Amino acid sequence: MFKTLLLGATAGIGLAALQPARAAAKDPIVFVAAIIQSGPFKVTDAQNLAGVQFAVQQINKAGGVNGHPIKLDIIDTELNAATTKRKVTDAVLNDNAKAIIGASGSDVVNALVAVGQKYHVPVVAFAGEADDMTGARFQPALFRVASNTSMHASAIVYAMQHAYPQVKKVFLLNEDYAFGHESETGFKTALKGIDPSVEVVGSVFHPRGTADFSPYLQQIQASGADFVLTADWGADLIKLLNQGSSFGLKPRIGGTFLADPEILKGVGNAAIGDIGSDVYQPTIDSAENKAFVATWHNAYANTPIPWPTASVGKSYISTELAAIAMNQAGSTDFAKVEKVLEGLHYASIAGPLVVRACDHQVQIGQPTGLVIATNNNPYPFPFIGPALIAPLNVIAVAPTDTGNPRCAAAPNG
Amino acid sequence: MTAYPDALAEARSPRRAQVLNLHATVEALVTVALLAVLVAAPALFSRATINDLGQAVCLGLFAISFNILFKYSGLLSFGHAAFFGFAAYTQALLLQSFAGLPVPLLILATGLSASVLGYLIGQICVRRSGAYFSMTTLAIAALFYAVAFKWHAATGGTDGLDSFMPSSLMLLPRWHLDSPGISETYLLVLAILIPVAVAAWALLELTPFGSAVVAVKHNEKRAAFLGYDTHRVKLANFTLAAGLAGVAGALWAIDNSFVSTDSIDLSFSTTVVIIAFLGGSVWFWGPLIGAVVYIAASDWLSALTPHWQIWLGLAFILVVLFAPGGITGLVKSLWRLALRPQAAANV
Amino acid sequence: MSETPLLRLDGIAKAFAGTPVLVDLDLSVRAGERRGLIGPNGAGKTTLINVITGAHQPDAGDILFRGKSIRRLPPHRRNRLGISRSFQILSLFGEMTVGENIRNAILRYRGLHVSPRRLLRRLDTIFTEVAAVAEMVGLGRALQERADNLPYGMQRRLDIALVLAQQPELIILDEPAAGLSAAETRDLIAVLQATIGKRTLILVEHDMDVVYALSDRITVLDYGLVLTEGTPAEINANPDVRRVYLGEEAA
Amino acid sequence: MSSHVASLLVAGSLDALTYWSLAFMVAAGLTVVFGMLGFLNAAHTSFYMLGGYVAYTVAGATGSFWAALLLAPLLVAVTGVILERLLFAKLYRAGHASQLLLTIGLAYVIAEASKLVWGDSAFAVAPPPSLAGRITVLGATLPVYHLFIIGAAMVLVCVIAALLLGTRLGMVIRAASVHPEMVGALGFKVRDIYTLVFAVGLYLAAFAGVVMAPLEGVYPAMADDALVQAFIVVVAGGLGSLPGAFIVAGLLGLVQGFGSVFFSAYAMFFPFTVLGGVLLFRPVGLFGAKSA
Repeated sequence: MFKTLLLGATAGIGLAALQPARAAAKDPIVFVAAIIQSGPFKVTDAQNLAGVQFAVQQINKAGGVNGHPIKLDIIDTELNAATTKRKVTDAVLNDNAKAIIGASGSDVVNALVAVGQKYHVPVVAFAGEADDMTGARFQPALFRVASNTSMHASAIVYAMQHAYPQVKKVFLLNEDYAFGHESETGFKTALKGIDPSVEVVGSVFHPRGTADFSPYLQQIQASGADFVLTADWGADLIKLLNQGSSFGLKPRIGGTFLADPEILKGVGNAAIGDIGSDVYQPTIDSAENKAFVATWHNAYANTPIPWPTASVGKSYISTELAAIAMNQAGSTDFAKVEKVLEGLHYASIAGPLVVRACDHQVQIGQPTGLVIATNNNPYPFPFIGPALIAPLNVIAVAPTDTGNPRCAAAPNG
Repeated sequence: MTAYPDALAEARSPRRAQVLNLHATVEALVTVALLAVLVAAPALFSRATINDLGQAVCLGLFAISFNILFKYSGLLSFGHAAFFGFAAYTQALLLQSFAGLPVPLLILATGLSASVLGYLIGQICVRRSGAYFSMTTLAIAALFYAVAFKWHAATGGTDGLDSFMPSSLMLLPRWHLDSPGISETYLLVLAILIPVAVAAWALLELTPFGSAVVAVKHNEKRAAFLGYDTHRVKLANFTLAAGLAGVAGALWAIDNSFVSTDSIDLSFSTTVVIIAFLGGSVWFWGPLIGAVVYIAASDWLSALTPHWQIWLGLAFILVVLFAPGGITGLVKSLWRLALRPQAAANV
Repeated sequence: MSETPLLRLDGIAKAFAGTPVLVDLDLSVRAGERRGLIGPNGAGKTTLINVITGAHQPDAGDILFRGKSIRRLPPHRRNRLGISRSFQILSLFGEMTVGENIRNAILRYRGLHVSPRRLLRRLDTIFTEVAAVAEMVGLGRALQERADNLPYGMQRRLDIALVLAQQPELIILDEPAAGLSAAETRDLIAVLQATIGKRTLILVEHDMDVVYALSDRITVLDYGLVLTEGTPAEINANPDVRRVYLGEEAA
Repeated sequence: MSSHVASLLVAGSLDALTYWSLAFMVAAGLTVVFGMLGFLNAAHTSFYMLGGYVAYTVAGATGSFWAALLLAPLLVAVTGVILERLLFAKLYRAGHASQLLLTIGLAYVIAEASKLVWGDSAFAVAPPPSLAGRITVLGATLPVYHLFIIGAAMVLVCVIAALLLGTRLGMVIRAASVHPEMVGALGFKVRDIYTLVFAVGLYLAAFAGVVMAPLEGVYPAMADDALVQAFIVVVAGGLGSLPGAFIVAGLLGLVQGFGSVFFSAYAMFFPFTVLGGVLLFRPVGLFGAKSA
């Protein structure tokens, strides 16, 4: 029985392996998409993969890159930096990949950048928000579409101030690792810059993977805060929101990673009134976005992602950005593409976008929104409502504040 | 264990000795061939393959070091990545601070530091055996992961450490390379890996130390009453395994020019168990084969289906149930099966 | 001044879960003496051996070897001082060959047991010695057999071979004839008589033929106490011993 | 001021009790199976996760959390019986290495198979309306569900203790774990007793998963998240000792419940502190056998 099973499996797998080879077009340009496709965090990247695939499809429909179609190499990062590095290097060496789109996990992004630096391939990042990635640790191969921690924190604070102007006391709750600490600083700085009258009445770090948030909820309640800011993500954020609701937590919550259907689906009505924000929202009120949402829904209506999401938007823009730059440069050569990318601007689905030349951080006014009830939004569960754009002049980090030596030399970006 | 070489017995049982010798010779030849293919690989395969092979051999050495504990001391570590990861970080930090020193020297220093760590941790772990040992190593590795995860200043936390690069690859300090190519790095890895692994093999298979380790594994009580300090024997082997895992971690850091918490987390400790048993724990070099197969198979499977880990899990269950010797054990028993009638015919 | 005994036990007491097994026990064995230890089941013979060799810590009392206390030493340290024991329930390196079993004993005794610098194959003297020990106990033809695969009687001999291979000053044998046939027992007695030589022996055994053949003094234990001590002839004639022990044996 | 201290104390105590209950429930099945059968199941928390997922489905289908609490652990236990007959039973005598290896493989399979069935998302499981509220004691807010968790753990302790110590079946089970041949000779089917114990162990795992679901939600990483803590509880308690696991879970609860408030920066190290502290004084765990 074992033998039959093995033979059957081998035959089936063999057939499946043949298929992509047949479908491949003539001399395509290869883009690598570094996506978590297995393991417990797979869900994080399903939307990103769809966004990249959709972008490639659209670009190819419009004539591809310099007349060549894009072929997508999807590699499973397994959320493991070393594995990612090996697989991406293989893609560059074997398939002569010309752009790398990725990736969730800041160490994975760093691995991508290491490969991009070594083989002169641009890396366009749809995730990985640490400030210093485009700051003190700047490496020219990296172009970041995802916002950085400071911008993201500012956008949340901006939205809080608009939706809940009466808020005067906030509590900061973050995960106890580098990103959580950086986010806490980001929130504090943003509060000072946007509304110095708001007081931080408490700040706590909790370990990743906290099962029971009651001790923290007690502290929030005891502090008298009327709003909570958090950069928690994934299961921790879901637990925080759910347990906060059953605890009867009065203050609403502003969350860096709250604007994700995977989170909101897991929380339901408990999230109504909370605030989320990311580089893209499907509710942005612009002609470009409306057209995009319509095309997307046309193609994906019957999938788990019937409407575009923040992740879809970011990964779509990341892919699009690489293609636009290559088309404008008329080449896939790194030096030429980099030159075009630095300062590149166009009207993206998320609004007018500029790639800042000095640090390669994409600058874009960031949509924010309140979570509203089911019947007024595209998804069958409470989701981010109409987008309020946090303007660039409020959230942007001044070039001189980035810690990036190239920006210090070019204070206007 | 080596066949007991006894002239008298050989004279009395020439057929049996012949077969035993044949096995030993074939094993030696296969080992030499395996190592020769690894060394010649840059001339035989594409750069992408060498890139994969580089990681595979580092993992392979790591799996060998795990197996040294399991095969020779019967200790199943569930936290072996603690030493590997510790060494990978140490190597990265050493390269950042002492980039001018010859790399082999730094690797040696890292390996030594890992064995010192192994000696200290072994004091706690080796006092237990069986499931206790496994769970204690697991808990200690979890603690190490927690430290690497939180201590951002030293380890880079979730960002990991990068931008360290050996400025001189070999002992000759003048050989400066800004960015060594894949093959150069690969050959450096092998230049360290092969002598270290062969030395460990020789130590365990050919010297009295190895026979003491095995004696303690087979019957700890009797060994103690024959005068063996069983705790120290096990501790010595634990230290050896930790040091070897350390060398593997150091090479891994150099091969990847990158270190992250992945190299110290619990799933990595599990992965190395899987690799070692897939390749086969009965043959010293089995885990090396296991690493190559694991990387090739997981790449192949993960390109086919996002649910490849179900196949990995099933394959592993099948190995445990039906081929406890792993791939090399399977080949070995097939080879013995094929040889048996022949040997009988020779009488 | 009297000669220091090789082994002296002073007021040894040992209890398991509150049940006393050895009670304030004194015992003294001279160098070169062959001492038989007898007593009914549960008299504490094996426990006594375990206390002497370090498998158990006594609750009270002291153990002196060549006049020095070894009470706090772990088993391997006591072995290195020259005490080597066999086991009532066989304890061999079952998955190793006979040769490897004996080699384990000799390497340790020769102090080469953890040497990383010598190659096993080069240690010629060791191999000669292994072969000689095996020959001595009649296992010369079985060097390459796995210990597990040996017949029981041969395993008994291997167990004793491990002890003899270390040329210990004090040999402790725990029921070496247990489970052997009459013929095997006779062979065993012959082997032991030929090999023990001038060494000191402590022998625990139920088979009185073995005890009489190998001992020059016998200690009788009963309920953790020394009942009496004497030459084989004295013990044979002692009515108390006949009652508690030999009588039972005859029944 | 004093009322503030009182409310912190009340809240901290409740948190400690909740942690205690959670840690014990997850570890109980693991230690029962190890203690009785000598089988170390590295996939234990995979069954815990499975309990959560099945509860999500049952609660969704029936609209009742209580139905899920009743059915999900039973379903998982039945799955466990099948697996025990097909896989585990082959390895009772094979040593811990083989058991660990097999169950690692199984953990991979369960993780991926449950993703095939339930997808990759996290799901919320609503507590029953009767447990959704909260009460205020001395100024501290106490969610009723936490009280339910504590109650559930207490019931569990009593049921296990009564089953093992008070019934004839329990006596046979305990005897079978020490002298299987003897019990077999007395005419009991040792084989079936083993299966039963395994089923009970997995029932406990799944039960913990269901109770946890309204608090944590169910999500693909929950098996991994719970594994290390479960192992720590079991090791520090003394492998296979239920009272040991109970006490260590309590220590962990105390450290977590009060420590999270005052030393939250070190919260990640709490379980190791407890483990290290226990092993320092008793190297074989609180109730561990010396021979292990």
